[in-house]
Amino acid sequence: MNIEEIFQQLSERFGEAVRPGNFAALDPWIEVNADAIGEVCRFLRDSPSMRFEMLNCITAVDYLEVDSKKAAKASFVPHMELLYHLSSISLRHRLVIKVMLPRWRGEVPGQLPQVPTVSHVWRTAEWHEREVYDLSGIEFVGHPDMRRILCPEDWVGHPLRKDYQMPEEYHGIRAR
Amino acid sequence: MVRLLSDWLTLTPKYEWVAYVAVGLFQAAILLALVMTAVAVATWAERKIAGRIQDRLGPTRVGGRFGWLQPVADGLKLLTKEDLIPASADSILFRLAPYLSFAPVFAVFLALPFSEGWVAHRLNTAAFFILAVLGLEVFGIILGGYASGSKWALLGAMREAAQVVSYEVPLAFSAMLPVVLAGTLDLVAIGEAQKGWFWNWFVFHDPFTFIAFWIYVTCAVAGTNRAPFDLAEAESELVAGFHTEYSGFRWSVFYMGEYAAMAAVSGLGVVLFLGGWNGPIPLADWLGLTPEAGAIAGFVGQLVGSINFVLKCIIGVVFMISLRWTLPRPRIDQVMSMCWKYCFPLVTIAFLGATLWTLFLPDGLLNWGHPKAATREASVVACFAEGQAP
Amino acid sequence: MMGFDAMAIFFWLFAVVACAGALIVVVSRNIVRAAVGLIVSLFGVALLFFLAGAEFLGAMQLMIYVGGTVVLLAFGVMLTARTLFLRMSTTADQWLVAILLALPLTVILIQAALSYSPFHGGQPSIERTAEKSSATSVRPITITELGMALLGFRENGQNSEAVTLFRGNQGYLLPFELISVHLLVVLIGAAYLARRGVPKTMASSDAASVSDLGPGSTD
Amino acid sequence: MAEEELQKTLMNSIPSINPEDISVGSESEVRTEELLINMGPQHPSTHGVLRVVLRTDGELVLEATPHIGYLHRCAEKIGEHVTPRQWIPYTDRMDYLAGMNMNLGWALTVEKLLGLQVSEKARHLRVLIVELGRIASHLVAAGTYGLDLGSFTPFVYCFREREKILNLFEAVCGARLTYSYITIGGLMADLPPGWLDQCEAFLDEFEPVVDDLHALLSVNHIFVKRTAGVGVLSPELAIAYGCTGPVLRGSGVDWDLRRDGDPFYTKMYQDYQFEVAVVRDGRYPQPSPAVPLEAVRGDCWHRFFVRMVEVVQSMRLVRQAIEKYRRADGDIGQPIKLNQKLPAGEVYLETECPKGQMGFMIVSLGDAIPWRVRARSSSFCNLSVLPELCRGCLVADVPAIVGSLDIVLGEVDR
Repeated sequence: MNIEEIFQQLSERFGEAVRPGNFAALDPWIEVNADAIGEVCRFLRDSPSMRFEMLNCITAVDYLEVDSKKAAKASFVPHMELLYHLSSISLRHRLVIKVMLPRWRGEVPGQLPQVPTVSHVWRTAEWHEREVYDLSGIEFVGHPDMRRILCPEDWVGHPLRKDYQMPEEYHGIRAR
Repeated sequence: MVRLLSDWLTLTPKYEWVAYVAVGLFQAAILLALVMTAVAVATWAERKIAGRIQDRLGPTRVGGRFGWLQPVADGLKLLTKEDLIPASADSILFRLAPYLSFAPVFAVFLALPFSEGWVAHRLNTAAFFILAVLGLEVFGIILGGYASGSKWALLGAMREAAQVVSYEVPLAFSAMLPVVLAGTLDLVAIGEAQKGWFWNWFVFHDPFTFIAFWIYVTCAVAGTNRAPFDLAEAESELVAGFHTEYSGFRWSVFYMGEYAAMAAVSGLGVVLFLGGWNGPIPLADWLGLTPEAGAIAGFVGQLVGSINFVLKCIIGVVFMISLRWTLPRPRIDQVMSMCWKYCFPLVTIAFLGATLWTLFLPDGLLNWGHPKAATREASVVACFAEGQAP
Repeated sequence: MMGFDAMAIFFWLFAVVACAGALIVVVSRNIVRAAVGLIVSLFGVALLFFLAGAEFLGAMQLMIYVGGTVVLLAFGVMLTARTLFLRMSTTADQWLVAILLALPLTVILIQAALSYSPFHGGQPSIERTAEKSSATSVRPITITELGMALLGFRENGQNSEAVTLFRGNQGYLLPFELISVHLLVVLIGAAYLARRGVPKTMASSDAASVSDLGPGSTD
Repeated sequence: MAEEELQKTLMNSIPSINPEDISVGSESEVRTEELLINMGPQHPSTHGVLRVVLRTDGELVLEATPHIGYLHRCAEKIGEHVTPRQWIPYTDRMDYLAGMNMNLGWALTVEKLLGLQVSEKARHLRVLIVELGRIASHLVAAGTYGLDLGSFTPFVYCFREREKILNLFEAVCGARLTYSYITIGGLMADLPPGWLDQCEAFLDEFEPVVDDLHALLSVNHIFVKRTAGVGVLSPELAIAYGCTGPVLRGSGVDWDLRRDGDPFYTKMYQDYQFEVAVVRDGRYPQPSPAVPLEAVRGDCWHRFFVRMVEVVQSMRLVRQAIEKYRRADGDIGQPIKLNQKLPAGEVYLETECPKGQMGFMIVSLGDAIPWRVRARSSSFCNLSVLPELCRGCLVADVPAIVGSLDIVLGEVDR
């Protein structure tokens, strides 16, 4: 099943929620709307022709050019991308899904963007989503226990964001 | 011994107790020295054997050739190490526990015969006394686990209690088989009954005692908490089990207790099953070293016997040490179910078999050597004969 | 006669140990210390048995009473697993009742002890055969005698001249069997009471390997 | 204020035992209820700084919740400020027991982005080094697993053999733990003369030791009783939790990236013969003892045994690699320049590391420093299945289960 057939089946079923990403890239990917990610993933796992049983990895990429000089000619508008790498063991094929997210919900700095969770589809998503929330600051609606996983419980800020400032000190330990 | 001393001191009967006390103290001193050297040699042997099993050398440079001064070095280190008591500990019991676990094991050597004449106190109920005293060792360990106030030690103490108390039962039961064969609890008499060639040993007496011997070995290893049954100090789960909070000298007393228990249990096993001081070949009889042939010959005969006994104990201890470094540790519920579902039923069957065996085949299958049954009846008749004399 | 007699010294020594242990049991407010006290006092009694030449009885006391109390101590420790130093203090009225009960008993015991003949120069009646039990040691009763007595062969009476063995009375076999059956019933009852349902939360397939968690929880 | 509040949250999860709270106990409420045991982060059998909070009822574990993050070193944040070749040392500090495999993963990812193809000689040398690294990592896993279950001797045997491999690595790249040997575009240096004979000598000596380990552990009755039927992981659950490598193959899923992975990666193992270590109708690839009866598919024993079988397969691969390396001509090629410009694009590549599938991703917008670097750790997912396996087991089983998952905290926390 190559990428075109998969996209063809998906667009039949979900219509506008699924958009062709870039099929010529080294890792061809499909773009999906943020709110439709739950149903698309369930379909991808359960449909007999796809059978994507394993979610390899969820990654968040923050597109924001921080220093002003290069900000002008940056080739992108500031936003965040969420990549889902799926693979199927029974049918031995792979797929990449992207979800485009605003950097802040409703452009209000401090309001984390929200995405429905896929932890009910693949149990591994529980920890991966917690890590993305912890490091990149994306909230997953419906996640069983949305807590930080790597940083301490009371850490402030999300380190992997481009505009992240390292705090001065943490519990009396000088950080800078 | 007491007769000699009191005559030499020309004591009036009323002051005879001075001789008794002196002899008692002298024997206790010898035993303490013996146990301490046994423990020291055992720790050294443990390191060397572990080294050999793991394809390395073990201590070599400590004090000369084969690192034989290693136990002294350990002792000094433990003596000079800081001896701290945790804040949440129950200090009186914390201090008491190690000695409560070492004392019973030391008391076992009181009744353990090294050779026919060489026994500290020839108790008529020696076997039973030793089993009773061995049971006390767990008291010190439970107390140690409880008194150190930490969760880990508590769990270790509980595991220890469950395991040792339940393994005491098959241990005692399997120890009863030789008693049935010899007809008496007196270890010296049991040893006497196994005189002569190695086929006179009780372990080869009948198939049931053979099974009982191997059950005795398993329960002995489990009873003294040696690997592979050392769940109380299972470092992978409970950090260090009941002696997590102990350090310095107190820890070494626990350590000595464990090694002394190992020696005591293998000693008892040797006397009960492997003929005690009667070697595989009756050397002493050949060389005429029996007490009738004069005091010196008698003394040398006893010496040869006790050397024989000590050699067998060493074999037992080496067996236990090599067990530790080869086998992984079973889980607590497997250990418990093994005791109640395998050891105990097996040993009851063996006990039944052995008693029936002595009933139907009193003189043993092939009537080897001197008949067994006669010795049993003789001891009963003799005892009552004494009773009759006014 | 009451000269510097070793037996007396050891007797008083072991008696003090036994009484001190009993006192600890009563006074102490910590379960575990009480249990330790109980063990010490029973140990003292065992020493007294050894002193009196009853080796079998002493070993029996050590194994059954002291060993049993060690298990009791284990349970006491388990009970206090939650809060380590549980205080079971006895209130004032309990003390009163205890003293009221204990006082007459002690009076009777002391009176009986003092009226024992040897203390007034009488001849100790346990002297069976002179040459064996001397001032410092009493000839221990051997196991064989106890075993035969169990089956009915025993010397009848203490200081009779001719010791005849007669099969007449049936010895102690019957009471021995009765007691063992009784203990069996007690054991089964205890096992039944101690039966604790294995928590049903373990839905995982290896529940079987956990269910044989020793004799305690055979649900 | 955050201070006390933090203290309260941490402490109320673990009831502290202080002697002052002397409560006059009445018999009724003094019963043994759950005990909260804190295993780690300093604990002899958690393979690094992992804290597992066990809610137990006596010996029975009701709930095990792992807490990670103690070894988090923000490798991904640093990846956004250094060029790919400068990030190589960070990769071999992730799974520090198999540094070579980590380096290879990252090197292949960037080479896929650059569309670079290494020479035949370099390809065979990479297979040779990576499979030796797998043997070394599995030896650590087997040795520490024996230690977790109480037998000390296998640990010493395994580490004696591992030392020989480390000596070989030291001869090749000068380091024993942090190699940074396999880089983008090839390898740092070629083999020193005489190395191949030493490697063959090692393989011949190592053959009998594997049988000793089988005798000491795999078929040892007590070891089987401790591991068979313990921590059973069904294939569906394993895939749902994203477990990979020996943990997945232990549950009977026939999936190995060296054969079924991304074409760019499987090209490396093109003409190599090896079998995937998975149980097929009750039997493993042959030179291995029989499976004991009590062993259930997906339990600790199978996970351990898969690693032992993989060691044998890796030895076959190393022998083939030596012979192919000798026949390959040409040289091993030059690594790329330190700050070579990267083409714009995104690449995610997973390689079969000893612990499982280690995925690396690079997003670049065209300049020398990548825009985003991501490392997907196999132990991270293997560890996430721990609560599922430990529910209802005994306290003594927890180290057995943690040991069978063979996790390395450097890789979990990155």
